[in-house]
Amino acid sequence: MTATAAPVLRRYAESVAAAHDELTRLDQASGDGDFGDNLRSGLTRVLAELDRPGAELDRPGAAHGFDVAGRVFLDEVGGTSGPLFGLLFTELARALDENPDGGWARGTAAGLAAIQRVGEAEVGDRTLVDALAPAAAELERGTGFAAAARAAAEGARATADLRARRGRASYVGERARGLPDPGAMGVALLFEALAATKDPGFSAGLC
Amino acid sequence: MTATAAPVLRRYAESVAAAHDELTRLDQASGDGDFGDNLRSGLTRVLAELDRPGAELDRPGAAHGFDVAGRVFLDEVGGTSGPLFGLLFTELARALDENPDGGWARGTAAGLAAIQRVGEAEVGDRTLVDALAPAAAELERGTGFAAAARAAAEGARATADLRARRGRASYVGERARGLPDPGAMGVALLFEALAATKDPGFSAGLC
Amino acid sequence: MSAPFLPAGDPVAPALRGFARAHAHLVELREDPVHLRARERDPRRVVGLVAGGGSGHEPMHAGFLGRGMLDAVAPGQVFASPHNRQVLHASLAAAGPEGVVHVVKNYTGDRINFGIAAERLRHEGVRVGRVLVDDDLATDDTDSATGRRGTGATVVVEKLLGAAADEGRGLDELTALGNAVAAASRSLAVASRAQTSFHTGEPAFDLAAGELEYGVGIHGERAATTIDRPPLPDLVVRMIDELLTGLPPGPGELLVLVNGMGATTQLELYGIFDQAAAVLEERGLRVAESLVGTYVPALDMAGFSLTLTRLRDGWRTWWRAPARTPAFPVLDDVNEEGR
Amino acid sequence: MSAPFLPAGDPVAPALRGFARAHAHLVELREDPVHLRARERDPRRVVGLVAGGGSGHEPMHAGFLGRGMLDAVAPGQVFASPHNRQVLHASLAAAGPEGVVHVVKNYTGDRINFGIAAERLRHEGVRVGRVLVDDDLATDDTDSATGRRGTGATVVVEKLLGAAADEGRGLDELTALGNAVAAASRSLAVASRAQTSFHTGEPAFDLAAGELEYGVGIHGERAATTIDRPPLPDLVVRMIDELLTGLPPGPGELLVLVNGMGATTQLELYGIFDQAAAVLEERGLRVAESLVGTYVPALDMAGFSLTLTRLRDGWRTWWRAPARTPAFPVLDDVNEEGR
Ligand SMILES: Nc1ncnc2c1ncn2[C@@H]1O[C@H](COP(=O)(O)OP(=O)(O)O)[C@@H](O)[C@H]1O
Ligand SMILES: Nc1ncnc2c1ncn2[C@@H]1O[C@H](COP(=O)(O)OP(=O)(O)O)[C@@H](O)[C@H]1O
Ligand SMILES: [Mg+2]
Ligand SMILES: [Mg+2]
Ligand SMILES: [Mg+2]
Ligand SMILES: [Mg+2]
Repeated sequence: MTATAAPVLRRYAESVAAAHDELTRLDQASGDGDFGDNLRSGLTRVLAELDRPGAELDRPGAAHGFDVAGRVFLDEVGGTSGPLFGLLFTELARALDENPDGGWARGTAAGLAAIQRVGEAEVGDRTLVDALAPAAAELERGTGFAAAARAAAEGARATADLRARRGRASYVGERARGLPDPGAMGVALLFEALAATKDPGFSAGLC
Repeated sequence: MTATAAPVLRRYAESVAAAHDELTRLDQASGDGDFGDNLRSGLTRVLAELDRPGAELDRPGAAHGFDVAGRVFLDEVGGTSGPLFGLLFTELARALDENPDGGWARGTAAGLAAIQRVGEAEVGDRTLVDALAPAAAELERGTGFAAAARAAAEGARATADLRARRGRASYVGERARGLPDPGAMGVALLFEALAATKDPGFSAGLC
Repeated sequence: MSAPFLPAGDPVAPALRGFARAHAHLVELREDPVHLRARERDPRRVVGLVAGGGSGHEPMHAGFLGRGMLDAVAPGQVFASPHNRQVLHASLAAAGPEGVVHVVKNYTGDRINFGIAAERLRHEGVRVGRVLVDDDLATDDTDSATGRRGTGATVVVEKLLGAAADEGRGLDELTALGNAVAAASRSLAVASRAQTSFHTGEPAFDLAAGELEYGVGIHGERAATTIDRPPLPDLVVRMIDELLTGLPPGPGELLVLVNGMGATTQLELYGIFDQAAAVLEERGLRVAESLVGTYVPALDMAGFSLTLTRLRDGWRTWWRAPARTPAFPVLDDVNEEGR
Repeated sequence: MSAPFLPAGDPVAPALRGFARAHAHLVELREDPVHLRARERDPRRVVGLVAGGGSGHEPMHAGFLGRGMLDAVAPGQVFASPHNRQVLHASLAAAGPEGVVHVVKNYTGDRINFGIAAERLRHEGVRVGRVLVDDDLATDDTDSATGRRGTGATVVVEKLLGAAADEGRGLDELTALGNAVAAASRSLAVASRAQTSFHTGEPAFDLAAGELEYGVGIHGERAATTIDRPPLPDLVVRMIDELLTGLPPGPGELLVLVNGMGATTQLELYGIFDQAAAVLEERGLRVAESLVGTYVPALDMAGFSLTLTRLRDGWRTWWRAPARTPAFPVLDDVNEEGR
């Protein structure tokens, strides 16, 4: 399975822009309402760098785009989620650099590990880990991008029934129940974009 | 002219007790209302020391009583006025010790000087100096205790027309006008007590 | 209406400029990303000490920059974690040959941002130890994965670590020491008035006269309980007894920190200390060391916190070791030092 | 309802006990009459430095006891002058072979009680010099015999006098120096909220949101004027320009003190300092030295004061000379000192 980063990021940016208001609403219910802004503005900056004249030539290959995204999200994006996405992008870039084909599974697993090392969230804590972990598991098993995207979407939707034990949402207790976790939705959108880059007709039916 | 301290202080304590409420009222109008308490409690402590068995024997003579009063008022009486009265009593004690007859004039003058050195008030600033200075002047001229007492009373009464330039009363501006300065009334009562000790029928018509 | 004397917009940047200017002999402010560095450093130190967190708790942390305490600090916006890039650069500025120790107060944002910075530092070959300060007894709830908040004990951790680092101790030893100090410390805070919200200029929450937030945090969140304000002696007894129950067993020699939450006067704080010391001695404990003042406030909240640390062998010496910082007071003994 | 965290009855005695306990290595509390003494003293000092005044302004004065600053302090009740007997005994505890210098803030009660103590000391053969601090521009009214109040400049006077006394200077020289420092200083204070009355637990006076007392004192008296709170930059410009108009002419090198009135955060104070320094430099003056913090508060009033002192030759060295006190910060330069 192969896919290069830049088209995935472009598609991801489009669907995040479309989902911005919904993501904002979700973070208002469980947090401070900035998640949609954080993610959209990060991706906008990434695309701006990718679209810089000559940028495509700087470092061609499967990983290109994710290294930019990793740096931008680690260095410039705020909120709890910004740098966590940065860790994921960095690990994807590293893995795709080593192995443009098998890199997706390896990179997602390494990103998940880094995010869990740093954020200390387990599956079930109502965080983006609840979308990322099932996607990583599908990729590991080699069931393909569409399966991974469906697993991520399923994991994200299921957070609606969880009480948050990590992040700002843990302070509001039961109040957020019924709506899914915004960060998990953001991760699900990434894997949907990945699957749709391979198969333009694909949809995980997220927003 | 001679008079010993103890009977003067006893008589003074009586008239201050009688005037306590009026002195309190005056200090309420121009200050913080504690003048009556300060003066009365100081004199009560002085009499308690004088009445201690054997105390009369400790140091007989014209000055005895004023040395006790000086120490008590300097060491234990609060407010601005307490220690100022202490300075006056100390100087009276010193002068009467040296000269039981002429000591009153000398002591009053020295007390006035110390009070002015420390308190920096001039005649006309609406303080106890306005009663003490005319009394000192009469004693200096040798016109007798009754004249001194009348001069002090006159000076005290006249403070009703003055705007305070010293002490707490200076903060209330015009508001205190119409009523005399409590400290000046307190000084006038002292000289009335002195004159009445010589001539039990004497009254300066103060309260 | 904003807070009375904060500039519109970014209140942190001008304060940092003023701070760096006023203490130019002790600290240096660096931009992009914003962090501060101590100018002086014991030559024996092989590990850099880095702290950081939201602003609004001054003098913590930047006031403890300097010889004998911290090497670099990453200040966030008011009550907001610093960015991981600030922590990264502060750490690079501070790192010794054996790496850096991060002093992290236990808040999700701080943990994550320091954690990410640590990942990046390790990629760059810099060793990182983490000391997690989690002393707030009011959040000692086994149900929650977030754990106890970090508050007043941070000052104690930073002081002891600083003195130990000056003796040339290594990364693992310092990390263990810092975590041991945090583990031996518990704090409890009360407030009679919320801090002024930076955004509205009004109190961040309402409290009736005579009410007290019991177990309040340092970020303007309300406490779990609001009580009728008891007379001061009863309040101090209650707080001390709860702290002694929450504190893990250990030596009976204590360090007591009476910390102002912002608007509390020294008259109050020293009176509370007098009271607290008396209660502790009644309980058979010894108040061996103390610190009284506004060291970890929540902006201008009216209230105070008590921190107790059980002192192990050698900690007193580190506590009293001289520190040359903008805010830590003179504690070394004249007679021992004879400077 | 009393102030939240003050004991009923006498709030000063417990605070003094706590203070003396917390700083036992630096100060000693003596009873009957109450006064405090520094434990350490430069052996070259031939004149004792004594200060005092009402309580509620901590850390002033007791926080400045110690080597390099004050030898003894007489604390009164809240906002009330100490008794002359306290000043007498503090002076006897402090007197050097050449006597004592009294640092007196210009309030009638303080003047009288220090004056009476001075009379008594002279009777006992102790020489006394008086430094009168009267820096408050808001009370610069030629109509009043009471003169300007003494406020923030007291810290500057006490620091410079302390360093000069440590050089073995005599009574007259120190008295002249202290009065010269006071004469070269002017202060101005503003408040956005009154301090909590110790008796009622309520603000001592009411101010609407957005109002500012302009020229407020440190004893809870209202200012002569209440203004609509201008944006911070405009406020600082106005205060600085009035101070520069009120300040007697002299050298263009300034010491700037940004002082918190009690409830004002360091975020605010350092931001104000940044602003003030910029305005002064625009006016062609040099900010050579500074001090930023809560040094002369009025209990928990929300507000700040600015003090400017024109620095004469040698004053900077005295300002930076090390002081070992509970509250004065580290100012000496690393590179010059190399401790
Ligand atoms: N400890 C954690 N581990 C993993 N993800 C987390 C953690 N804490 C929060 N998140 C994710 O971050 C998302 C919120 O991101 P964002 O709004 O940027 O953060 P903030 O709460 O700082 O505003 C949450 O929906 C959740 O998915
Ligand atoms: N500077 C001064 N010199 C002389 N007398 C003064 C001075 N200031 C105040 N007084 C006297 O003190 C009196 C008030 O005394 P008291 O009530 O004890 O003082 P306080 O104002 O401290 O409560 C005034 O009525 C006035 O006569
Ligand atoms: Mg958010
Ligand atoms: Mg946020
Ligand atoms: Mg009175
Ligand atoms: Mg009074």
